[in-house]
Amino acid sequence: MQEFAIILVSSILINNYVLVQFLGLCPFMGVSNKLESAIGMSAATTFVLTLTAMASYIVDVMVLMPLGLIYLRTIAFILVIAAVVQFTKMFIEKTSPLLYRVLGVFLPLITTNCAVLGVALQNASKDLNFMESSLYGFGAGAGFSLVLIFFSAMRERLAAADIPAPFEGAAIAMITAGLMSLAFMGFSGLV
Amino acid sequence: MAFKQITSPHAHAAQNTSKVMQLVLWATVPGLAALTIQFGWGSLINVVLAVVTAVACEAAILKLRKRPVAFYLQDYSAVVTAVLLGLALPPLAAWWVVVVGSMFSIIIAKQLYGGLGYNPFNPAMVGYVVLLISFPIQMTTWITPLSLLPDGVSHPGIIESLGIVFSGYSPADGVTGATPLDVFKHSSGLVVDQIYESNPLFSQAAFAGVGWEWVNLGFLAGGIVLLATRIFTWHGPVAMLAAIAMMSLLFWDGGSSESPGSPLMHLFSGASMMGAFFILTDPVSSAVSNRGRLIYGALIGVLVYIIRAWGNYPDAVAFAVLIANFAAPFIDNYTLPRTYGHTDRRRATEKEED
Amino acid sequence: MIESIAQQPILAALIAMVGLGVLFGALLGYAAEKFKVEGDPIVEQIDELLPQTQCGQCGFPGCKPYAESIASGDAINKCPPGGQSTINAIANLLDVPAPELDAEHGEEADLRTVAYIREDECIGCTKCIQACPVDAILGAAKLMHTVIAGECTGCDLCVEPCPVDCIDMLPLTEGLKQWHWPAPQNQLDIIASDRSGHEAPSNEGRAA
Amino acid sequence: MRSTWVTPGGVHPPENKHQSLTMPIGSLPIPEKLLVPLSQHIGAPAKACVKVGAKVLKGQKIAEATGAVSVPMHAPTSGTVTAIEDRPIAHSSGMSAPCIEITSDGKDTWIDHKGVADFEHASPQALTKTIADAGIAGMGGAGFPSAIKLSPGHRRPINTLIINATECEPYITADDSAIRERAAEIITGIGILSHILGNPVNILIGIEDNKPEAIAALEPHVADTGISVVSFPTKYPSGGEKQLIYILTGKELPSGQLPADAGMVCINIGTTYAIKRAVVNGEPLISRVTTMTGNACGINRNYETLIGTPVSHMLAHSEFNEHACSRLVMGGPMMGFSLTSAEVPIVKTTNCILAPSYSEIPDDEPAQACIRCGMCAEACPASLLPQQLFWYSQAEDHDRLEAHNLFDCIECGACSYVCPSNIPLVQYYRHSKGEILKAREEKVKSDHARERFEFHQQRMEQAEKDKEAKRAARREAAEKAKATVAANAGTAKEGTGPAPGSAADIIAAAQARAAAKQVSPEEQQAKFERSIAGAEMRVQMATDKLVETNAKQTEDQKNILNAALEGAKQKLEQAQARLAEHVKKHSEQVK
Repeated sequence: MQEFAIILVSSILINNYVLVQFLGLCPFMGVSNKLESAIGMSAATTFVLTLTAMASYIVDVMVLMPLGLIYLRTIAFILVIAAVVQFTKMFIEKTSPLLYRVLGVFLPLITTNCAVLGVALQNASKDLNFMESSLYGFGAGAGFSLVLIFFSAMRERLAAADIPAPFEGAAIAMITAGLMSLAFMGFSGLV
Repeated sequence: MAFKQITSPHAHAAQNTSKVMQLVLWATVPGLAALTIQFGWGSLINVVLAVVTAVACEAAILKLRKRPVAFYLQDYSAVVTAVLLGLALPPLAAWWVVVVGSMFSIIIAKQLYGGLGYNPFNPAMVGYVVLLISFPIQMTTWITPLSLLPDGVSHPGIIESLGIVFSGYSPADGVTGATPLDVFKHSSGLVVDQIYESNPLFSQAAFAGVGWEWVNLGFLAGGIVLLATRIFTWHGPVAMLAAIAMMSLLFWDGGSSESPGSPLMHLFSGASMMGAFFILTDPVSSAVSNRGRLIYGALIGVLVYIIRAWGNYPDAVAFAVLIANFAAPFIDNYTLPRTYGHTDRRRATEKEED
Repeated sequence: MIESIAQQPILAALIAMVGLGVLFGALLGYAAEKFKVEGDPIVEQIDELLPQTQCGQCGFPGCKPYAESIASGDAINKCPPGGQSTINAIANLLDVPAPELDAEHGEEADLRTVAYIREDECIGCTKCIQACPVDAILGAAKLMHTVIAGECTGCDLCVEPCPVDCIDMLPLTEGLKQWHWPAPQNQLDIIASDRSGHEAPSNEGRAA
Repeated sequence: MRSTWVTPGGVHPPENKHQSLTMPIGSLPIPEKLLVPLSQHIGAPAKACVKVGAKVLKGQKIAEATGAVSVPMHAPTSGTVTAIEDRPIAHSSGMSAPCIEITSDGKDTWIDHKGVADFEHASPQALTKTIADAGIAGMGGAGFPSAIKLSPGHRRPINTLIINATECEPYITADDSAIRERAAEIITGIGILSHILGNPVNILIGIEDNKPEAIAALEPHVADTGISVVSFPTKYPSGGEKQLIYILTGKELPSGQLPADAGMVCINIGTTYAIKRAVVNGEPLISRVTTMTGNACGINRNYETLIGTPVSHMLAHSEFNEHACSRLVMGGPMMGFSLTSAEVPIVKTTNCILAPSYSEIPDDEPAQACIRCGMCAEACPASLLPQQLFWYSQAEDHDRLEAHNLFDCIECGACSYVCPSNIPLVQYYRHSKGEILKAREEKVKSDHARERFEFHQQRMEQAEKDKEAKRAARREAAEKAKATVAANAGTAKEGTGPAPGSAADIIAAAQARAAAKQVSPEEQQAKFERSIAGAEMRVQMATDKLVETNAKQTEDQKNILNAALEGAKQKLEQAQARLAEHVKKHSEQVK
């Protein structure tokens, strides 16, 4: 039980994918303008992360390892990710057209979100079991969601700030993310 | 006869932002005095150096942005930021540490966001964290409190202190030492009673830790004055202190060797009181509603304790405040007060009332 | 079986990848059937935000067609009657940065206008009636026409066809009912020393 | 002693009420000219029922109520109607609105009037009508027609009548002094209200505890009447209807509802006096108590003022020093609005004219940044978050503003009062409210336009389809006819022969019609000439405008005008070319 708690705390806070490992920055900057779309993106990414962590574990253990094809991990995982993302995309398009529209190109781009591949590869290299892998994937997604949602709420507030013209928009968002990253360093050494 | 068209209300209370800021400055005096008495002239030098740098930076940026410099400097916000940073830095820190921190606070954390009122993070704490991560050695070298100095040794005088600050030599070995929070961080093998007996930091203390208890009492006194003058509400500070007390009580563990310290020790060590009354009460970067401030304060308290107890850093107020700043806009969206005539609280994000 | 395949690395890789591909392909194929989408509900939402003047300044015959065009990726800054506020609203809906109004399609008017026919000059040609997209002009052949002011969207389309140029676009005047306080002037530009003393006319900006 | 409830927030500005209470209610000489605006109340403006030049008597009806929510106006004194036109009125915008100007004849002759002393025997309907005819609208500030509040048809029976004697704004003492001097009449007025409303269980006079003299004046009159005088601690804004209801009953009025929905009626105490005068004495509402105060005036006191008295007349009799006056406010310092001209008249809702000196109410300091200190939220009586509303108002985020309940803001000004950064918060809210209402109105309009456009589209399509169908039918008929002709020709040459309406005939007829339709060349030439004349005129106009503006306007405007001139010139050229072509063609045809 404590094991699982450690995995969660580690993946959400200490090794936060966005602010500590700097993975998945593309959707982090791109979809954080509005709280609503950030929440949608968070849900989608967490879903994809958890599902790919599970699926890639299965593929890894059931197919690649018995066949001695570990060197094919990256390609196989990308295949898994692409399929899961495509599935998610269809699902969202059907259930929430506005969200689909708002997420725009970032939804299919979850495929190339390095956090997703990162989780799958890290899981494989750490020799985690199925439960741990899934939890790790979920934790990574939750960490991503946490900072993305907070960040979008903050960007909504910054929208009305009197920011000097050269720093408006993405520039100040990057600075904010940088400062956040500093703050998250406070979590180092927790586990 | 023609008269001006002016919106109501026509009457105004006599309060103004600059007076509020000045009151905050006066309220730091007991804390500053305690720091100076207990740890020598270093803190005073820090404060002066930080204020000069901050005001200069603020003026330069305002000039650059073609804003009326005098008008904006009059709000004293840069001075407050600098004073808080100066108080937080270790006494006798090298001059460039103070200057870099102060510059970072004003330029990056405040003016890049548009100046007073727009900064999402507490500028003083941004400066502090940047320094802590960049210069860990300088930032964790604390002076030994006055009463624990060996016989015949005293804190450097003001001239000598200036020499130390500007020459960059570190203070003499006998003058620096561990803080109570450091002691607990690095003494995992001992039960609390043993620590209390063996370490003069505790054995000679009145109730929490030599030197630090007075500094914290100083800030507590200043904070109570501010509370009494209704500069801020009680919600944030009380929630934070209560959260620290609860957490330390929960993990007190009967004083075993695993214990991260007693509630009293945590409440009166490090930057607890200063954080509670001077840092998290910074209204710009905190949550806005009273309920939001309760959550915000409690979040800081919990984070402070977690990082102090299990993280790499002995004190954590700055990190906790920044993380809570980050969460504040989100908290605000879900902690609107119930408006007169409405049965339920609303969310800031909802389009139609349920 | 597995072992024998594992002996042949190339074959194993091939089988594994193709197998995975087929598996996921089948899954996606099923999902595509299951989550099929018809129509684009976003058009309605964009159409809601457009001002419905039906003026065609965007280059489309009406607001709905323009909404459809936006939904399929057209620029959102082609609507002068809606102006910046409409652009901002659509940008907000679609979560894209709000561009400035495209001057190619016209400029944003300060005031809403309404068409007015100088009735003694009207020759009753019915051309404007045919041009009006919202049927706001009353009249019949050889009889003078008049505009129902409340229905007029100020689209300008009736002005061009009129052979005797008897249609004016008059600005709608703001009455007491429409009046509301203007936003306070941004005082950042005011230098403090300009305002000390009672003589300074410090509130001109606000009164304006 | 009834228990009272405490509202959240509120402020305690200096009261400054003593200045105007040193003297009893006075009266002013009748001004030479009085100006009666047609809209002094919430609802539709009244419609003038006198003509310019008409002689009127004091109390004579000069404007009729229009529609359900409206009140009539009466002549405040006898004299002649000298103008009915737009004049600046008491409104924050400083704009003009229709007014009736009466030039006084100095005689102040009343029209015949008669009241009902034993109102207990009159029917509530008759009394309500008397009140409506007397033109009484709420005199506390909003000006809601009183008769409507008293009319039956409430969804619930009224069980509580609240008389608002709070007068929580600083400086204003109109109600206070009226109670001190006219307590008996006011109690009679409350009796009338109670009778109309079917004797509600609770009749409460809500009054702040800073008016002990007024409370003492009321006490002897309320004994044995079932009316309770409830005093409560002074705090601004206790006098807001919603606030007062909460203070007295502990009930919150749900957002968007009227007191009547909760079985309550809330009437200002000044209004009860006016109702008493209307019912018992038969006098319409033509005067009211107005406080004249502020250090820019040598005399601070309450006056019984005729409706329509110009503010300047009042100032002239109060030792007013224009140079000492920092601003001129109608109403109190918290919610009153500034007047841009002193010529505006006193209206039914004017409880105070405030002419403060610079030391009393200095010019506004420039606004500093909002630091979200939260003092505004502490002061807000509606538990809003003014600092967030300000933030979103600046960002023009209407969704967020509505989610933060902007429309529950009563604009009391407590937030601006306490703001340490001197931000004109209330103006931001008013602006945003106005913008949101405008957007809503435009939304309704655009929805309507969409509907009409879609109908138009449909109609055009239908017409097109009908035409197509007709064409198809005609083609079919023609083919059939042809077939018949061919068949006839083939089978029986001596047969009936082609029908009279054969294809050739139809074509000929159509040609004739077309010829008839074509305008004669002369007419066409005339048309071209007309359009040339029009175009010439436009060129002339554009040139004039350009010359006129050349001197003072900016480059941009010049460019626009230049472009307009170019366009006009082009049109002229086109028209000339067309005419030339036409003339050529026509002359060729003639040849």
